[in-house]
Amino acid sequence: MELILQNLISPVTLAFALGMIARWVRSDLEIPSAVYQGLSIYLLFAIGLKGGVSLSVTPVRELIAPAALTLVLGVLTPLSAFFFLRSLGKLGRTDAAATAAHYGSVSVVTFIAAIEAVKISGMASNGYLPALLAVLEVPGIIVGLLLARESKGAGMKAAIHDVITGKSIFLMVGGLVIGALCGPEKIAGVAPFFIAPFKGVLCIFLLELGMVAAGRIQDLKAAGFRLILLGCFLPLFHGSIATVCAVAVGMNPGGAAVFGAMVGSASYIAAPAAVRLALPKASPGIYLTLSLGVTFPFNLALGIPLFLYLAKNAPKFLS
Amino acid sequence: MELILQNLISPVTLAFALGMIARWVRSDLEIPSAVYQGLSIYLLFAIGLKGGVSLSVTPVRELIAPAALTLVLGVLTPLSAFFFLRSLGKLGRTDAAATAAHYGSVSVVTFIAAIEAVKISGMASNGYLPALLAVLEVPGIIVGLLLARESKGAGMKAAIHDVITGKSIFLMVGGLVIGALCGPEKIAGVAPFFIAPFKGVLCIFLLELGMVAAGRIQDLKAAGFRLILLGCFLPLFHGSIATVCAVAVGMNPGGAAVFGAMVGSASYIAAPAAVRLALPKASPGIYLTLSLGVTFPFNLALGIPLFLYLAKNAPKFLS
Amino acid sequence: MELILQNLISPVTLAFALGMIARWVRSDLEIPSAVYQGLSIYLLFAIGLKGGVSLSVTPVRELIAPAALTLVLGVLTPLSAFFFLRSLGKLGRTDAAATAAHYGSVSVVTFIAAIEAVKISGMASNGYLPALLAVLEVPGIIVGLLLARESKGAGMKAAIHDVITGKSIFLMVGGLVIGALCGPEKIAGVAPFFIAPFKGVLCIFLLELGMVAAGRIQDLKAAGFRLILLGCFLPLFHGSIATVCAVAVGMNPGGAAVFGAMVGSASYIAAPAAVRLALPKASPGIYLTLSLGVTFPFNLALGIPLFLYLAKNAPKFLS
Amino acid sequence: MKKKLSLVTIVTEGILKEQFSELLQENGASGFTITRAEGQGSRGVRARDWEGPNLRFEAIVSSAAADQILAAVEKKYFESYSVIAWVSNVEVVRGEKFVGEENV
Amino acid sequence: MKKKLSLVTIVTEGILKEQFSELLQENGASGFTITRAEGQGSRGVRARDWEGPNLRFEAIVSSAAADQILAAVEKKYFESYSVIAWVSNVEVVRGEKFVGEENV
Amino acid sequence: MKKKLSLVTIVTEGILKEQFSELLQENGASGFTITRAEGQGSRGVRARDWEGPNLRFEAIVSSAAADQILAAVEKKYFESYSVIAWVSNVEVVRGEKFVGEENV
Ligand SMILES: Nc1ncnc2c1ncn2[C@@H]1O[C@H](COP(=O)(O)O)[C@@H](O)[C@H]1O
Ligand SMILES: Nc1ncnc2c1ncn2[C@@H]1O[C@H](COP(=O)(O)O)[C@@H](O)[C@H]1O
Ligand SMILES: Nc1ncnc2c1ncn2[C@@H]1O[C@H](COP(=O)(O)O)[C@@H](O)[C@H]1O
Ligand code: NA
Ligand code: NA
Ligand code: NA
Repeated sequence: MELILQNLISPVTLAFALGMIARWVRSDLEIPSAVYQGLSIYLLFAIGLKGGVSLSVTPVRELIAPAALTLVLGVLTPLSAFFFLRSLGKLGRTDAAATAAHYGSVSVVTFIAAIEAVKISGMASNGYLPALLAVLEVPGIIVGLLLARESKGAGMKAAIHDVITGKSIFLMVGGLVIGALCGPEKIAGVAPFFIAPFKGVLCIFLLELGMVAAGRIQDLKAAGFRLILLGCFLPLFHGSIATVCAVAVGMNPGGAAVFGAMVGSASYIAAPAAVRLALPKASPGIYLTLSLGVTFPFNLALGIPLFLYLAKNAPKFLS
Repeated sequence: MELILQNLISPVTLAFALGMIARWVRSDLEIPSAVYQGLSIYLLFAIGLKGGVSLSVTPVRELIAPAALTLVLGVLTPLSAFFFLRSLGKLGRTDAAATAAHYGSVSVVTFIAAIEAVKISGMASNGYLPALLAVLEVPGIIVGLLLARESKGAGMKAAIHDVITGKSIFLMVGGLVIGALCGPEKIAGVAPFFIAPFKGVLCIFLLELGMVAAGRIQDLKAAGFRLILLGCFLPLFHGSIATVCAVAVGMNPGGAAVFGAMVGSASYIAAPAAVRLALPKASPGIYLTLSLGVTFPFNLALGIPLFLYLAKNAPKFLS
Repeated sequence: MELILQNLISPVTLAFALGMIARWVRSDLEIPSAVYQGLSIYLLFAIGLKGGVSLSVTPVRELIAPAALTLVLGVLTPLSAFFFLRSLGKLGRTDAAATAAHYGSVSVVTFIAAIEAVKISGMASNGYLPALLAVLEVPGIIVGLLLARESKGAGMKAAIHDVITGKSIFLMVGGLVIGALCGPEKIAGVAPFFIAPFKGVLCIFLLELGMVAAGRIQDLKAAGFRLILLGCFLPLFHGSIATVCAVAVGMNPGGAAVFGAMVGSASYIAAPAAVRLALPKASPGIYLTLSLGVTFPFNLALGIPLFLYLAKNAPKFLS
Repeated sequence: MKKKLSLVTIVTEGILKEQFSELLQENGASGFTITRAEGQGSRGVRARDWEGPNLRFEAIVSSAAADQILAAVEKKYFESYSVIAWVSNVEVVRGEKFVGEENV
Repeated sequence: MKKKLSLVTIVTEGILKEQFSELLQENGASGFTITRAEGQGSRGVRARDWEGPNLRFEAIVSSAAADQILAAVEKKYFESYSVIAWVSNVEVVRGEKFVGEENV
Repeated sequence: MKKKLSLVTIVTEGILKEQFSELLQENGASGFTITRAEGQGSRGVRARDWEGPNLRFEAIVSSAAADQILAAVEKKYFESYSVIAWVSNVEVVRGEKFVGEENV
């Protein structure tokens, strides 16, 4: 409970809430679209850089198990999401596949919120997590698109090209490579821009995200009760499994919790763009509402503290 | 004199002058409107945050007198401005009321310039001033609109809703609440974005404001000599009274000077938007020219040093 | 060799490369034009400020020789460029003059990259260099326009007015004056915005520049082999002469290398705008391709390390 | 099948975004497109305040709705605000999208 | 000499920028102009994702090309994407610039 | 009362903002609206320099003024700059605002 409150009362989370309120009181607040795009570019590139730097100081051997686990879960979570969305959620093939692509990929902001929560809780984390984030971003989307079995051959190839060269992935991977090549000393020169103000920039970004999410929440009714439940169950299910596995492959408890939040999260930056292009018949009213309107706030409020709790106590169960 | 020069030769004031020069030499310099809006969002939210943090560490008892004084002056200054604009300024009811709304509200940038001047002068200030700023922003506008007696009933209610949910007030109050909830430790994480670069961002903002003000100054002739005089008299009059009252209720001399500058200033962000919507027949050529073209530069150059001088010496007179 | 690699593996250079790759893999990455303009305003104003501050602490006597040298080279380099572009490059008068204007002026980003390279190499530099940058920016453009002999009288006067009040020069000179008036202490207040994050902002700017340059490189074939060679020869020729002269007038080796890079560089911010207005018949396919597609990357990769090497060893030859 | 309809274009102050969005929808527009614009007119260049630049609304509507929109704009806004509006004839495919089922 | 041509305007989702640029060029447009737009339509206000706002394409083309473009848009995009398109008559100078030499 | 007038649209390089603003006013436009645009044309995609993107000017003018504007654009700019321009027929209310008192 204490953990939950600690997590909720932070500038980042409150900025998200402020954005939602802005919509509800019908404020004329608006983040100009150019500014929003500028912020996105900044955040993705910065997170890549950070991950790259930490990669450059992590021995490869230490990385193998976590990276393998990430890949495996990146393939399994969209399958599991697809299964539940079809069976319990009663979605059609295309909508289920589109939504599964979102749950297979990852929400960068949830990841960052988890990192912060771990910092506040004082638990030890793992420096290479941003690299895993980049690894986790892509496969889920591709599996999701394959599940739709709609676009084949050239269409599928084009879709995969679009996902990989899409600006979100491109910037994050680009930042990762630059960070890894430069290492900590050379990145120090750009740290006052890319590292120190990062969390502040995130506040403004979340202000906008809150506004968008508030619009989405109005669509919840249309989505139906079953889907809302799934939007809470899927992150719990995927995230808990991921947390426990992470502890099992030797990650620090803090790192395992972040890993759980990552795997449990649903993308709302990279995946929607890819899905809109490749599966135009899938309804954004379903996949965006679930990922941004249900799963994201759920993780912020409940998911992250839970994964923290689990990570702290998993070692006992495991041994 | 020394004080005046000290005040004028600062990056912030000179950026304003540079903006004016840009217009006069017909440079093609332009701040893209998306950037300008981004900067405004940043500045208002940041100032709110700062105020909120200082609120969170100020005992309530210390706040009561200054807050009450702020409210009283927030109601009286538009009335006094209305009186002078009608009698000496010979303005019609609507124009006088519209302009009074501006003088009743407050200019955030004047406030910040005053804070800086106090810092340079080495006098002690009060941490809770940004909170007073938020308190002072709204009532003056509402009194001004009421003075116009134009829009009644539903119209007035809509106007007040627009003022309060208008993005300026919304962001500042939102920041205030977040700052107060989070307190200094949690805000420290976003300080490298919201606190440290603040003054630099303000420079770019003032560059733009200088360009707009230069355009306004060309309208001075149309405004007439009487109004220009009033644009200098009103800040002096309101500001001096406010400074003395602030000293009387026990604010530090530096804080009292800032308070004087606040009360003496005229809004050109929140008020114009509200007035344009609620009193469309009032002429922006009058209210914007006075607040941005006369009172703002007057306060920067003369008002602030004067209030500083007054605040330093008021204790003697009072005792 | 070591120097070259050291120079190439930096966040700034790699961001430029990432931008080029973005175009080649046909990523949908785009920097919104408002953001790009905002970044340009920031960078030019910041570099001016920095130069102004260093001016304010440099004795005038120390400045005379370097400033005179800068002026002389600012007039000579466009003449020399014009000569080579006409004779070896076989360009028509207008195209040669337009291109000469670019080589006479200076690339701000090359300048900054050189400053960084010197910092990494540990050599001593000179604080007043940003002031020389401002001096070097203008004359080359004017000489270039005069060489075209196209626009005379009023046309020429208007063109010179446009160059001087053009936003690039205006912002840089404006920043310079403000920096010089305020001096180091007052600028300290805005340093967390204008100084510390500078290199990081530059990364994003170079990302965009890389994308533009990649487009330009596709035009290389059209430009022809002779011109490409000239795009490598001119910076070498101008830069080496400038480096040696700088050592001769007593600049530090690091400063001399930066000076060489400056003089050797070709403008792609101020000059293209002026040339487009004053010499509309000159082909951007030639001048932009040479300055941004050939000379800029050439200087980043080979020019700067070479001037560093030369500056280190020139004293021996000279004595 | 192509269908002849009217394109109403309105340029007005940024601050009126909400109001014009409602005005269009109340007077029969099934949707509209907004672009940011800057302008110069008989009132001189306006100070750009935080409300941002002008907005340029476009709506494809039936010719009756176009008249109705123009009349509403004229009545409520012409006197006190910076507004200009014009109508032109256009052809669309899928005309039923724009005029409601009843009057296609 | 003024020449009568068609102006095709298309408003669509930002994500389709590349695809519509190609579609226009493949169907006879010698060029096009894009402005960023925001909009409201029958599908309700869309969440703004990173793909940015709507785009508004304009292309001056021959009347045959206009028909061809509309047909292509209708066939490929109307069903699954947010797209609207209209055509109007305009007059240009230098008409040969827009329609290719063969059919001026 | 509705009045028939001409709508002149010009798309040109951002650097010419000042010049086209003057050109329009000198040739009888009582005002104009500018939107930022991006474009592709016969000269290929232009490098975006700091001058920003293309600008799209719109002016409601009398049909005589429209001809005059097109002629001026053709004479001064077509050869050396990226410019395209077209005219269409529109109807406005309050026509006197756009054409000066003398010729309403
Ligand atoms: N003749 C015109 N043609 C096109 N747009 C115009 C014209 N006159 C005015 N405008 C636009 O309408 C806005 C308001 O005009 P005004 O009320 O005359 O100041 C201006 O800022 C322009 O964007
Ligand atoms: N009647 C209309 N007039 C002008 N633009 C429209 C209209 N209807 C829709 N639009 C534009 O087309 C986009 C997609 O519309 P829709 O597919 O109906 O959601 C909207 O976001 C608007 O920009
Ligand atoms: N056929 C066309 N339709 C609409 N806009 C065009 C067309 N051709 C060119 N343009 C616009 O005019 C600008 C200059 O064209 P150009 O001079 O052909 O490169 C382009 O960047 C486009 O914005
Ligand atoms: Na996931
Ligand atoms: Na006041
Ligand atoms: Na040079």
